[in-house]
Amino acid sequence: MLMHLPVLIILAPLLGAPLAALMRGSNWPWLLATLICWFSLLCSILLLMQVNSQGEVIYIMGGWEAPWGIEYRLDFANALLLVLITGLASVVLPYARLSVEQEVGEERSPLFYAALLLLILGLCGITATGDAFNVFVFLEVSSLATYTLIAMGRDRRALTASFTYLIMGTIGATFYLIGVGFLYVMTGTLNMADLAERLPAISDSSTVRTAFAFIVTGICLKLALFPLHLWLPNAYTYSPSAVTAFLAATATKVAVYVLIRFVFTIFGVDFSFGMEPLAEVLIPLSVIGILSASTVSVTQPNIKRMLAYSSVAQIGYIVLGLAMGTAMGLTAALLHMFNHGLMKGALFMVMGAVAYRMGGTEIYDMKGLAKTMPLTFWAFVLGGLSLIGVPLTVGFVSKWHLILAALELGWWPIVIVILAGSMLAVLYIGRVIEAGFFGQPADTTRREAPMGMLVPLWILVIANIWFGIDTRLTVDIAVAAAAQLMAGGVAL
Amino acid sequence: MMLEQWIDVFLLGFLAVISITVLRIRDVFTAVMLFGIYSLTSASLFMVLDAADVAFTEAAVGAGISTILMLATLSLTGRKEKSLVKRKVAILPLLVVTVTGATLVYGIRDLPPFGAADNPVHVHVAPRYIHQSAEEIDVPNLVTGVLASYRGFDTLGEVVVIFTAGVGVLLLIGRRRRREKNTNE
Amino acid sequence: MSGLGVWNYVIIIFLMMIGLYMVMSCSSLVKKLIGLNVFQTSVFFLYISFGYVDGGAGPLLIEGVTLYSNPLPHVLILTAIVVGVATTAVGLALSIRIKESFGTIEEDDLHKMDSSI
Amino acid sequence: MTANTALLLTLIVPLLGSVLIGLTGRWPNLRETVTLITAISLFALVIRVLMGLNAGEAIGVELVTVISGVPIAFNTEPLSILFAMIASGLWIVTSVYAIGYMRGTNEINQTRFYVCFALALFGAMGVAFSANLLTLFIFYEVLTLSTYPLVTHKGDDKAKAGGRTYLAILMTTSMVFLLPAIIWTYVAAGTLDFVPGGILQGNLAAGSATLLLLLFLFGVAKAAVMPVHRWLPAAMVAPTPVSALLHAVAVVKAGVFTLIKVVVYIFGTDYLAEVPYESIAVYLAGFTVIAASCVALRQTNIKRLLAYSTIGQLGYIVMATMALAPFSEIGAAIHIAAHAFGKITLFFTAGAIYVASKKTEISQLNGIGWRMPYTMAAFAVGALSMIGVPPTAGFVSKWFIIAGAFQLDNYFVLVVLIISTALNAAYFLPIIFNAFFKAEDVTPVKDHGEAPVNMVMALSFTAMLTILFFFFNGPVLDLETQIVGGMP
Amino acid sequence: MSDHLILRIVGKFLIPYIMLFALYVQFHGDFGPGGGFQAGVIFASAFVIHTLLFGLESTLRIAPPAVLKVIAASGVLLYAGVGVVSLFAGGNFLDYDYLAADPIAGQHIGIMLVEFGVGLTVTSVMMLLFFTFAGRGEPA
Repeated sequence: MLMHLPVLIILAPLLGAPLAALMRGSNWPWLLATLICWFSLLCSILLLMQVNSQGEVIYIMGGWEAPWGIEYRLDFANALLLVLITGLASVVLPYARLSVEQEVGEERSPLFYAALLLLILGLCGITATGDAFNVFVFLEVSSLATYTLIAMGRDRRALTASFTYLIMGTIGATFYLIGVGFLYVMTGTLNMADLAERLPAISDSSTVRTAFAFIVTGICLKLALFPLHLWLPNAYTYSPSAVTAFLAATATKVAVYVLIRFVFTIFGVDFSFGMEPLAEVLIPLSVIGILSASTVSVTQPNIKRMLAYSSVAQIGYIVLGLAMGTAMGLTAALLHMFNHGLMKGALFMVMGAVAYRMGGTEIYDMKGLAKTMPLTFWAFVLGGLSLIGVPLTVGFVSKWHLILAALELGWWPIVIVILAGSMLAVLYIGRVIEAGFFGQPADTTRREAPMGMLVPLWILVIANIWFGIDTRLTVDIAVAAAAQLMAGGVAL
Repeated sequence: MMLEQWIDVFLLGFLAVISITVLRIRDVFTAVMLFGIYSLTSASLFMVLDAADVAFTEAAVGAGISTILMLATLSLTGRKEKSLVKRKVAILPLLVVTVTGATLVYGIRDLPPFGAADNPVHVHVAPRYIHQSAEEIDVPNLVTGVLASYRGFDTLGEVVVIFTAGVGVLLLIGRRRRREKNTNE
Repeated sequence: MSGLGVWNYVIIIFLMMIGLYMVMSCSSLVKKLIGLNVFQTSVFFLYISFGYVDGGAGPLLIEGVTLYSNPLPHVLILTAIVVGVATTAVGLALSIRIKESFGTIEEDDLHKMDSSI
Repeated sequence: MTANTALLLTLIVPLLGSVLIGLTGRWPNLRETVTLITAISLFALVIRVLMGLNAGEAIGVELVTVISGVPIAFNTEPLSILFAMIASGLWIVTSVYAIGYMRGTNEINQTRFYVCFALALFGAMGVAFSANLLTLFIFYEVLTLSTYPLVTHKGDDKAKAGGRTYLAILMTTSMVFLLPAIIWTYVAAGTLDFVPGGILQGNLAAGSATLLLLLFLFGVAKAAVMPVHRWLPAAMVAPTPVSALLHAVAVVKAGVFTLIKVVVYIFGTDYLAEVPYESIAVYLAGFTVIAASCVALRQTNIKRLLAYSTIGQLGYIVMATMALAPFSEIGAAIHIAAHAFGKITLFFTAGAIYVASKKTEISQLNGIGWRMPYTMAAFAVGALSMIGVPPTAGFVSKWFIIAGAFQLDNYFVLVVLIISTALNAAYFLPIIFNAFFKAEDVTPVKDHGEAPVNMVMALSFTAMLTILFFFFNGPVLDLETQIVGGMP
Repeated sequence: MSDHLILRIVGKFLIPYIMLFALYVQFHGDFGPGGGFQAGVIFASAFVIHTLLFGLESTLRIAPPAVLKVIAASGVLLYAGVGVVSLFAGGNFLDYDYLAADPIAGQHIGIMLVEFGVGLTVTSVMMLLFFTFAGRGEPA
């Protein structure tokens, strides 16, 4: 069975979703979904080990070897991402039970968990596949699930937020489809590795350039790069807590991964940065994104929305890293991809716990949290410190590498931007912490979040600290992945 | 056979006319109807381009399901798009569209000739489907062969997409009006 | 590339842009979705034209015929069409819900109600 | 127990202590006993490490690797052992004092206070024994964060505002200047270890070296070189024991300690001497000294006066460090100790006065000397040490700094010293004089005597130290001369 | 329009043939245009017509959503199941060669099954979609 690991990861949710949809009540579907996620996590960890020993794992679907069939091609980059996705799912699902009961209601739970599994399935599918069109199919699976899940939020604005995302997301996906079509017509293949082989010969044609432009734009819509981020804040603010936690931690990361895959593996560094003005376009955008989004989040009264804007800024960091086009920059981007998943997941889960007890996520609801919900509050503090990038947290590790990459290139202005960004983070996290620390709660009775939420929440918080201190796993893999990608992504 | 290409271009032109009408018309109900016609026309266009299965599907879906669903929706949401001050063209969308269109036109400059048999698409991957599927899976309808076997995994994804849509719609408007009323307002 | 082929592609692009423009400029959510469909359908044309072979037979194996049009784009577009209708369905369901909770599906009105779209 | 285990324990003990204190929070007596035991055992451990160092044991512990090639590692050398001894030793005294103070003024959240205090000591130990710049930076931040709840202890708006300034300045500087400086060093030298003679030699263009030095100088805001000194006065809202912690035990000391470390073990004095415009640092520090003294002169609140005096004293240390003469380096090191003793005495007395009489303004101190003779005597000793009059600790360090100035004929340093001494005298002596030889103008609301006995004990003890250090500074001297490789 | 007698009669007459045609499209997909997806849509359309003629309630009595849900899920499971079987038969996921002794036969079986799976899901989901949209209108 070990040779089938790549497909097992997606097979579990694939079989689980229909079953969950057919169940009754809220506990059984929840239990099923949770177990499935744990299984997938196990598989993806084993898979990461395999990749670690072999450098690359290839699995051909239906026994038709690529480019005629569809293959799964795992290297360090997407193996690591798979671990992140399944890992986050494995902590978010146990956490989800209570908040879903409260926010979605029992009778809709089975379908809700089915949708959640489909979302996970979609994300894993995008990450693992080595076929450009297959990416589109699973992109749509995950997107459809996402639209639905966002609309499950209790606030009616969740509906409009979801619709906006549906429109922008579909446009993005269609742009991607156009780009892939152009690549196909020029090469006759859809397989990524095959494309990577055939493109250099014809790279100097208007069609390929256009394809590049459309693919990058389409993906940037999905990953909410600065001017294209308009769908994100509302989507994250109004969707159910568990959904926000999972989406914020994984969805945009997957889009970033696809971008990395196309820029570095398929088109190659020489084309993307040499013949196309990728850096010239992405770096200014990400810089503006970092600064503007961080500034906006300082003034947000709703903490979920504040964190959403901070996500836009953090995406800016990641894109900045990959837009440097150096191994170190790419390493930083991959690192931050993973680390930001950890911290945002934790923070949004905290907000979920707050919403569960206080019924809202306004800064008003955070007042005196240190007294009313100490454990939750301290989780927020640690997560926040990680977001700021204080030493001994994952945030510090990624920031260190990002600055290192910038200094390597001697880009002092970029360094300043990065630091300014984290200063703004100090501001917007600081005010929340201050409110929780000194604010006077409406009623001071101590009502800590239930264990069912605290335990997963703290697992993630501890992960934030753990990977901030013992960085062997993350950094080494990121470095290896970056090396692979710079080498064109083919096996070492 | 130039004829096919003439028909192709003619149909496309017809589609263009329809789409502009759809864009300009205020009455959404009519717009939907026109869209149905649009789909049927595109189905015949696919037929002209030798894509029988696609034509079949487009007819069934575009003219069939999509239209019906849209009509069902209109029966709930009302048919009129209220005429607004912005009868005049919206600037930002126009800008975006122009830029995108220009890029695409630039993009098709280096496209391989339309319908030539020696295009890359016809020489690299496809030949195996055409010439060896007989031995390999022995299904006369190549599309079915590729769809269900060579790229069977894509089709699995397709089924999942449909299933997801079902789940989504049930979650959104599965009959549960009373409760939503008081949760929404 | 020259002749009718050019027109084929140019008109397809034109259709695309009409669709895109409809999505962005129309106020009614349903019309937005129609626009989305037009946009996607035109992409389908693009793919099918890629797979078209002048004088080739449709992808049905017939004795003695050697020149077929490329089946792969057809397969891809079959999938894409399904994806399209799935998206449309969810979008329509959403607009029904929006109508129920906001009382309108006009983007401008929604804007006025709460700046969330 | 080997010196290495002792070294590790110096980190574990305060951490463990803070946990225990938190757990025993419900029973104050137990809680404070735990605090004292922790403090004492910590001091003992530091002594053990010192013995190991003198015995020439190989001391060095390496934990996980955070950044490739830069592990979290600890070792020790004369300077760090001195800092560790001051911090841990004074923690004992401060705890004794704090118990009296906190009960005397019955403060809120006393448990949080002791927990954070222990954490701060954890940070201080980490800074002291860090074997490379990254480790130092990490614990530097730990120190900052753990002291924030202490500064904002009172929790009212004034405290919040003070805390904001405190955190804002320390965080910003450390992230915007110090962190890039460290990463830059890493890029240039490929390592961050503290190596005698420095690691930057020949790895950095001359111009950028100057920039780097300034980044460090302002990045380490804990050293309070103007204009990044604002946090120190702002932190005066804190209870007195906290001020003692900030000014004497850990925080500012950590600042100057870091600077000396950077100068001696990252740049290396020889290399730094070649760096163009290095003297800018000296001038900045000198300016800080004078300016701070002038500001102090106009203060009416005792604690604010002491705050600015601290800034001035830190200026001495930085200036001496940057002067790069062997003697001045030694002087800088010793002044850390000397100033610690003197300043903690002064803060203790200030606190004692507050607890006994609720007085905070200088003008109120007329004739108070006869009500609180021990306290004011101690105050006098501390003040004299600040000015640098024998027989006090301040004299010793100043002596070396001046000697250093002569070594290089650096008259700027000399002039600064003379002027500032005059200024110090100008703002300290009147207080002492009025306290003893002026009649109380207003009869105090309540007829008070000395502060609680354990506070008086604590402050007389530190005053004693201040004096004893003048006579028995031999061992410390021998230790610190090793920094510059033996007596020049 | 449910009171037009003629329409009803004609409709009643039509519906079976539509279904028959759907089945033809489903299983003739290997040889001519068509396959699970098209068949599913056509099959569903038969029910749509039925609804238009006889009203939603009566149609729901024939095809209750609960059942449709089960069918939809089973379609996906069937498709994935084929993959799993081939997995256990020693091949890769969805490798039909291993479904029978002879690869070609295996391919035929596999394609037949997955197409059927597609058909099931598409039919039931399409009907579900229509019913939910139509049902939304009527007071629940």
